[in-house]
Amino acid sequence: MTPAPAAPLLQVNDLSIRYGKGVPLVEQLNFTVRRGETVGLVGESGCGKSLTALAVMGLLAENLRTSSGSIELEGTNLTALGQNALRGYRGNRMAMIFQEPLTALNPVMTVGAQVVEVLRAHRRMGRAEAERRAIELLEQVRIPDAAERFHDYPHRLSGGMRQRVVIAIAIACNPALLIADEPTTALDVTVQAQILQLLKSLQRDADLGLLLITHDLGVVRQVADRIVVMYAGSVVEEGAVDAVLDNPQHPYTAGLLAARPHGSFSAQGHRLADIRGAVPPPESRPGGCLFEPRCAHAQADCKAARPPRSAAGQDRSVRCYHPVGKPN
Amino acid sequence: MTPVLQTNDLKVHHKTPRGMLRAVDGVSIEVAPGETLGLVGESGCGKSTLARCIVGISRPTEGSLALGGVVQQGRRAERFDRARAVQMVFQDPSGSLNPRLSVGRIIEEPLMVHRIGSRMERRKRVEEIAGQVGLAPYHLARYPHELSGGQRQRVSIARALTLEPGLLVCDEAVSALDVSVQAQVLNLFLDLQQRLGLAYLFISHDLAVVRYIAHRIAVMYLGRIVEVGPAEAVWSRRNHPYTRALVDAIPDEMTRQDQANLLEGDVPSPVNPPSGCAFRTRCPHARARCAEDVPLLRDRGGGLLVACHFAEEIEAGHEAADRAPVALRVVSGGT
Amino acid sequence: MPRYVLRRLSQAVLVMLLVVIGSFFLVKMAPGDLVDVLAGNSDMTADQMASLRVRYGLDQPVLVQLFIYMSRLVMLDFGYSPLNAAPVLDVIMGRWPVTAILVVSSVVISMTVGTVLGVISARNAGNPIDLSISILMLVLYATPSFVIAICFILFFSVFLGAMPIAGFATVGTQATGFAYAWDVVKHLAMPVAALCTFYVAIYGRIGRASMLEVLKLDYVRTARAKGLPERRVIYVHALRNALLPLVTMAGLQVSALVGGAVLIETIFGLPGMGRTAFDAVFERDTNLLLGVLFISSLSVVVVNFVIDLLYMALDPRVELA
Amino acid sequence: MTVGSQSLIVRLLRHPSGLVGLLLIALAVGMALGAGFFFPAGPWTMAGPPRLWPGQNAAFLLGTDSLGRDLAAGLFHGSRVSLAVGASAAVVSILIGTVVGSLSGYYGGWLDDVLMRLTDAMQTIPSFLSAIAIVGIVGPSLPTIIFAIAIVSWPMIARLVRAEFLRLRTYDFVQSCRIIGMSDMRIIFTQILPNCLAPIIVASSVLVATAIIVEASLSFLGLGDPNAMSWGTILGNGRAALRTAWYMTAIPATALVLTVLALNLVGDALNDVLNPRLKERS
Repeated sequence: MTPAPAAPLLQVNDLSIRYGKGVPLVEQLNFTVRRGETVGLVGESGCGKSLTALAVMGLLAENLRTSSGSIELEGTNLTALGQNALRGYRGNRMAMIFQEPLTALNPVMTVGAQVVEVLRAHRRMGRAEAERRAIELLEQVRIPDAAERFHDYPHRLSGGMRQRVVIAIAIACNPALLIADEPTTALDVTVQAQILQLLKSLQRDADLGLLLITHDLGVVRQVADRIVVMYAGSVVEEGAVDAVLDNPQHPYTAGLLAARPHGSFSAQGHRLADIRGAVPPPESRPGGCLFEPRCAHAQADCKAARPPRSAAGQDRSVRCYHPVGKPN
Repeated sequence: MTPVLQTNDLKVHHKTPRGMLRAVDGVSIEVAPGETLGLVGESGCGKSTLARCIVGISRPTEGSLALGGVVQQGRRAERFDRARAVQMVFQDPSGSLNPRLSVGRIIEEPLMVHRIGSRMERRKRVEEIAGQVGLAPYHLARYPHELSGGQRQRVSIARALTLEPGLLVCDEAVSALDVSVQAQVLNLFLDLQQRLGLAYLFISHDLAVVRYIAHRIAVMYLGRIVEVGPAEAVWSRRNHPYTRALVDAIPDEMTRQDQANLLEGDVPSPVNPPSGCAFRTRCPHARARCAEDVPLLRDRGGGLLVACHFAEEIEAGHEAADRAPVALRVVSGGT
Repeated sequence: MPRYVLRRLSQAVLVMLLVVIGSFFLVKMAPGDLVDVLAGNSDMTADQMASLRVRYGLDQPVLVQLFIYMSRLVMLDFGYSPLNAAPVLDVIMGRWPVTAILVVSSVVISMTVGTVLGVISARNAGNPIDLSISILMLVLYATPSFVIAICFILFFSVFLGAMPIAGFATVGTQATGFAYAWDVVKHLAMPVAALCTFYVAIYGRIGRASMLEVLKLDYVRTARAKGLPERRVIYVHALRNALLPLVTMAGLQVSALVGGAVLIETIFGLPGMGRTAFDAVFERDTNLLLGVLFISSLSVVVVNFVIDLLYMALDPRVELA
Repeated sequence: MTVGSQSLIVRLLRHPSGLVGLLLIALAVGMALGAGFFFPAGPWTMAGPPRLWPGQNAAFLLGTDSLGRDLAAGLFHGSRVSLAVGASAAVVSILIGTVVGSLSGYYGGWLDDVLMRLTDAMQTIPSFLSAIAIVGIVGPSLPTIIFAIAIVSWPMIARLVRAEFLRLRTYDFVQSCRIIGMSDMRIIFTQILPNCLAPIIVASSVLVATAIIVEASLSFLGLGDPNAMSWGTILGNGRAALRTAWYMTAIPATALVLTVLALNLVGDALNDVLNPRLKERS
């Protein structure tokens, strides 16, 4: 593991996101992404991980807003910037890959034009030069016959190929931060492996900061350096991937790991350790620890107040009054 | 014992503007009472078409299909008997329940269609089944949109159980659920199997899920079964290169692994499949013979059937690779 | 692509066949036939009428008559119009251009104006500009074209005396070239405007809804994530996709406009197809009515076919259908 | 959607355009119901001096026409005919359209092909032209007019219903009904149709509005039922005196426009209230 540089690439401080004036969907979120580092942001549906990504990009829907906290990219507070200034960052210093490659591309524009467009928006490039560069980019994301695919419309390409195009658009202007929101969830497992490998190598080559959002702990283990586990709009545990997954401290992280199907029931006769109940919707989140109603280790004090973020070893924190697992 | 499901060289072909789509192209499978057969494959491999054919939504183009020993003729009059032999649980917990009906009514509907019991008797039965799948009586008055994804899937299961079928076809039944809820539903499936002696045809793209729940696993690629056998044998012996690629592609959350055996490209179109072995275009072991002869399922011992000309070689090579020190494995990519 | 074109073409032929058969039987429902109409205008003996019936094949069974009618159609023979004392084809050819000018200019104007208003409305969704455009749309949408036409006549012709009240051009005009064209424009301005208003409202409403719908889609978010200027996001990424339902609408509109032209041509005394149809109905001139129905349907089918080709050019996905 | 009809009305009343629309419609319906009470002599009686301008004579608030018939009586009685024609034509075309659309969308295949070509053909013949042809040939009477309007309007409903069926047919709950052995007719009527009521209801308000306009247009051209006084009849009568007595045209035209506007407002409100996608977001 490389030693941490002084200023992080992305620093999210106490971020809350609200729907209008209603209850917060995401509350008091803290995490950092350093240069050249892959951070896995993990959680189940409705935990606010995608909202967080959109908030960083400044792409939240109009009825949603960041109500407190800051998002700093390379030392600039993005929440203080207007849409015009943000536009200079988007696609340039930070870029994003979405979950659905089928709908992420404009159906009536050729894939080439969609790559060229981002180059010309942020770089002073002539048409011919941008086209040359776009074909290079398509080659870089390993699209076969890139020069021919350049003229194809998205519907001609398979899901995996379309996701490669989306990645080519994202890396076109050499961003410092790349956010990938469930980039492989819609893909088959063999294609997922190809895309993950591509992301990994791109990240390594360009020293990118990669924020990988996923529900799949396996993906995080394979790709990420650090992990941030979210539950019901809040970070419950974070730290180095191997440390967290080998020895989870928060009962939710431990529960997620145990719930994942492993082995064979007919051979070993073991039942999966499920987590009872379901994630509460934002308006009915408990007042105490968010996980308390579903937690097997809950005690009386868990109901009283949200547990604070407490350090649990080097570069590691957990929000729990009664952490499980071995102390570090 | 008579198998609850037996298909013999079943084919389902559809006409498309670009030619004949061979969604299912000669599948022979068997499910014994109380057994779980897991069916895995990537999107477009024909697993859902096969499921729809088994439950009677679409008709086979060729081949035969027997439920509980009764060969299905595809007549409309069969539909009541078929409904009592096989039911289905779907993937999407929001689309599989009629939004305008209460949960109680949704579960009761099969009994109403089959004119079973009086109103009171049906209501009692609904409550009983709801209890079995872990729904409380107050849930019965709710509407689908008032329930969570996991609860909706329980409603689907309850509805499928009212006619007491011997076989449940589960098409990606846990794929749309979050991991913590997925585990609840998987446990429920196991409980119900033990209590009711149900057989499952458990279809999923997720090999880890199938391995956990199934007694036997069948691997499907472009409309055909390429490997079938006892779950652990399929998982650990991986005689077919496709099975091997599937297993290798699963990101393991327990350990970091090197992904040495990545498949190239995408699944070819089932409208125009490659000659010979359909997998050869992506297979690292493909040779000239693969383009000519269609490999048939061969017995590899221990109940494992594999459709690959070079299964012996691959199994041997696979063992050698597992024995080799990790440092020697080539890490591909990373240019 | 040729495959798709071929399929659309065969569908179009089938539709025309249904139109021919349908309109033939509709006309057959009328009490009395062509000979009765002719006889009504002159003194004819029963013998003369019977021989005329034989001559026009009206003594044959209905299905045979249909077959004769259809085989004549193939030769572009629509028969004779007693009302105009001329072959139906000649009558229609003389009047077709008036309706065509009326309909084409209405489509172009209403589509342009409607789309622009719809896009402006969508971009300002929720604010006073959107609200006032929406209210205007509602009023235009609710006002029948003939009411608008009457209002125009009252205001521009009767009250202001600025516009000619009726006709295609000034009666007995000797003007040629540009002067004649300007005369025609002045005469057609009110009819076209009256015919447009309803469709301006339709395009405006659909355009607004379609634009708002498209702006929510993933690829628009991708475009924003690229850091493109908002103008480019709206006009390059969203607009072209939002236009697709409007193009489909244009196909339906052409048919409705030809129908609407009946009222407008009657009110403004224009010698067009709609007026002709109306007269044919009143005078029970069945050959002429069948001819008008056929030619106007044929025009609609042709225009729709062209619109489909246009749609194909706009949406590369269609080739898959 | 578990909402009963009562709370639907309540929700419509909370919607600004719904409120205005419902009030205007209530007014029109009130006129139709009260016509016999307020004007027992009927609309045809030549009650006063001809060509009275509105306000000229307190007994004839809205004036009289060229034959001295009370315009107010015509307006009240005319609302009966206009609304009745609008509503019944809408009902008939919804029935035809729903049956064609359901069968076409549910079964697909050759049946869909046949029904859709038929629908295409119906939409190809300019609809107002065929309405004129039907009424002109069969003869102007209210049943013929209703039939003519219905016959040219059902294709729109058929397409709408077909599209909904195509969408809903793929839903797993429909497949599930087939798997439990439910008959096709039962699936169509108890499972799919109730789920596409919302767009049909929205379309029906527009349909009533269009039907009212078509009837008025026919009457305006002189193709109305000579024995029934509708708003279109008054409009047609006033046309000859347009230059000198434009109030004869303006009064029924205003009633017509307001009614159509009201129906469209209610349609918009229904769309907002019934649209599940909008509901999810709030």
